[in-house]
Amino acid sequence: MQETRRSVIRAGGALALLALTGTALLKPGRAHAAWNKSAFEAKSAIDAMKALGMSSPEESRDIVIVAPDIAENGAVVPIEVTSNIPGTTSISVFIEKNPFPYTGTFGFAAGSVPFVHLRAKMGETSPVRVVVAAGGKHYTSAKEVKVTIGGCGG
Amino acid sequence: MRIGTAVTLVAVTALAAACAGMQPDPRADAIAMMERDFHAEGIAKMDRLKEDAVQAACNKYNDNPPADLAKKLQGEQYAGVKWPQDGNLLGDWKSGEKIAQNGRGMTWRDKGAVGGGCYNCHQIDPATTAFGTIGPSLTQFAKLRGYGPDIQRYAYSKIYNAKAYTICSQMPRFGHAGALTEQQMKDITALLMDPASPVNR
Amino acid sequence: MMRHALVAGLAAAVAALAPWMSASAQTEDPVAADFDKFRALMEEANPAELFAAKGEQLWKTRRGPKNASLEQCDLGLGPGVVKGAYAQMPRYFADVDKVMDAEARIVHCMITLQGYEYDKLDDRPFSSATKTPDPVSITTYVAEQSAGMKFAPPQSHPKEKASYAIGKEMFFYRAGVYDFSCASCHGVDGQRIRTQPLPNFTKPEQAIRAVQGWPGYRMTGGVMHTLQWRLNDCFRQQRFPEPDYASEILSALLTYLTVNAQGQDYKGPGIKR
Amino acid sequence: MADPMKIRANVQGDVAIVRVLMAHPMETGQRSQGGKKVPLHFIQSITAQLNGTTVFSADISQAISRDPVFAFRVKGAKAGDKIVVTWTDNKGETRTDETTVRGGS
Repeated sequence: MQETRRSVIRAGGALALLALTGTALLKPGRAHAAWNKSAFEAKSAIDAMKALGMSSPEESRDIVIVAPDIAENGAVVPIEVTSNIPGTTSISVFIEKNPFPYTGTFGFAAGSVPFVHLRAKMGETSPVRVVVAAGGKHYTSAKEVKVTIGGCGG
Repeated sequence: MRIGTAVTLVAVTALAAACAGMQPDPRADAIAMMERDFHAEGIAKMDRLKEDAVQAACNKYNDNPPADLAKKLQGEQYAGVKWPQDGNLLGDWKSGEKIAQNGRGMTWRDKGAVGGGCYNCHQIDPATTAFGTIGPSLTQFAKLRGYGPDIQRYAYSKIYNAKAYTICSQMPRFGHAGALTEQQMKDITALLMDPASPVNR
Repeated sequence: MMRHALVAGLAAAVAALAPWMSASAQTEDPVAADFDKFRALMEEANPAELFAAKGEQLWKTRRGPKNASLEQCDLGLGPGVVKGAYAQMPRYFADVDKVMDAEARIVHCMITLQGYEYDKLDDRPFSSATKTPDPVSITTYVAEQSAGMKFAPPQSHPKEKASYAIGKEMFFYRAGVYDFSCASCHGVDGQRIRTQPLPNFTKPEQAIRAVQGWPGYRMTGGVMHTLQWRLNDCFRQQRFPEPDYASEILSALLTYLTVNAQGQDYKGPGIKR
Repeated sequence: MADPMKIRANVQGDVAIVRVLMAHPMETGQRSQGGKKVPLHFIQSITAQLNGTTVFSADISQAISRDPVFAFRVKGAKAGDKIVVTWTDNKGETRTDETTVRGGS
């Protein structure tokens, strides 16, 4: 059952990918693929990466992730990612322990620097995984962010 | 309702102002203004703004009333401690830990008291790392002081009414205020006094 | 004076008796430093700006039963002068013969100039996930126009001095079911409630923390809150009855806190936990 | 209609730092209000153009915080250049705002 559903999703992904070539032509404004529903609805980072065609990315030290060791508040966790990998076209962020880990893809074109600052919700302590697309290959790095329940009640 | 209050208070303020004309009295002005500018909300009624004898002494003397007054008031507060009928002061320390962790209760959003909020101010079980420092650490409470009936009575009555020992203590009078039940206070006493409690291990 | 000596003595005694206390306060510092670092990063682009922009629009738009803008509202520096006004409040206003803080004054202007009713503004004055009340946005705008300026609430009028004195009494007034005053939590150095550090608002260098960062964008719930909300929530946790929105007693307490922080830079609307 | 964005773009050296603030509830579909679940409502896509050419784009989930904030950097932007940002949410609502790149640090 699950297998079937997955293949359907995968097929959907493939269709979306096909469709994207068309939309990309129609909408010159986009620097990367269309909003990938199956990736965003995946319950694990691995499934989301598969849906995005990012299988087995290579570990890289050229990805710099700036995020707090301990988040002051899980509702707003600042995350900054810089890729020092030449030819970077996109940065994708996955918060592994969130119910839907895939948080977003940020595409760079026409002279924009491969850097992004974003703020995300984190339900619990989790690795923040980043996947960078560059020169047709994928690279990855991760940083753990602790989320504690603070405050004193009352 | 509000208008009525406002009118009365204009009178009060006018009176206060008249007196203040002779001698500035910010304390009287502040109390009059509070009476006018606060309103009852939920269980938090306006009577909460009225000082009792202990609060009045602490407010008047900047938390440092004359020794004889302090002694007299402390005696009265101690005399008001209601001891458990069954004579047993120790409840269940595990339940006590939960009550100590819970800081909710008695605000205008609450229906009554829920917890003691002990960790807001005290370190207790060393395994609980989120603790405040307004009060002293209670880790090893009975191990340091002894497990005997006198210390049990001290612990119970201190929770019941901290002002029985230190008249202007920052600690609430949980029993006196009706904020914790007898069973809850027994459970917290057990958390401090039970040899099996992590506090004493 | 006596209170300070007593409190200092107590703190010293506690520190001497419990060396672990200062040690544990120190181990907490890297976390606090990390929080500060990321707070600064977030302040570079603070959603509070969205509320300030909305507030500016509200300030300049003809609204209310009288179809007037707030551009004739006198925040103490003359009708319509917004720049620097927030940092110089609370202050005395002759037209009402009393001291008002920024939000109280804005509410007053909405009533007198635009014809709104206090009872409606007072109904639900604090932001929720679904609604940000107009005075909150307007206060955020007015506050933003004092960013980078020094707190300088005037203390020349007798009523301003009286307001400070009343605010101070309020600060130390112990009452209610738990015998708390503002000073129970904010009258001693170096303490914390659970994991939250508690600044001592009786000291100038710490009093700034009472007023800095407000109005603040609260990460919890993602809503904008002003000092009116903060004081309201303090009194709730103090187990007091509820203070009236934008009332004189709150202006007095804000006078006490702001005067204690005077001369220090206001950074503008902030981000709060 | 959605509230306007706040966009700031400042040149530092040969790079313009662009900061964008968006007013949006970013509802996760998990939050309850008055006993009812607040439906999923979040920005899905963002594009940014410099003088008409797309330089930055994003596809995001509901895990982005309420009132989203993004920053990115564009090489070769000069004072006076135009930055246009557009977002679209899952209900099809969209908003476009622009700013002029400012010089100095």
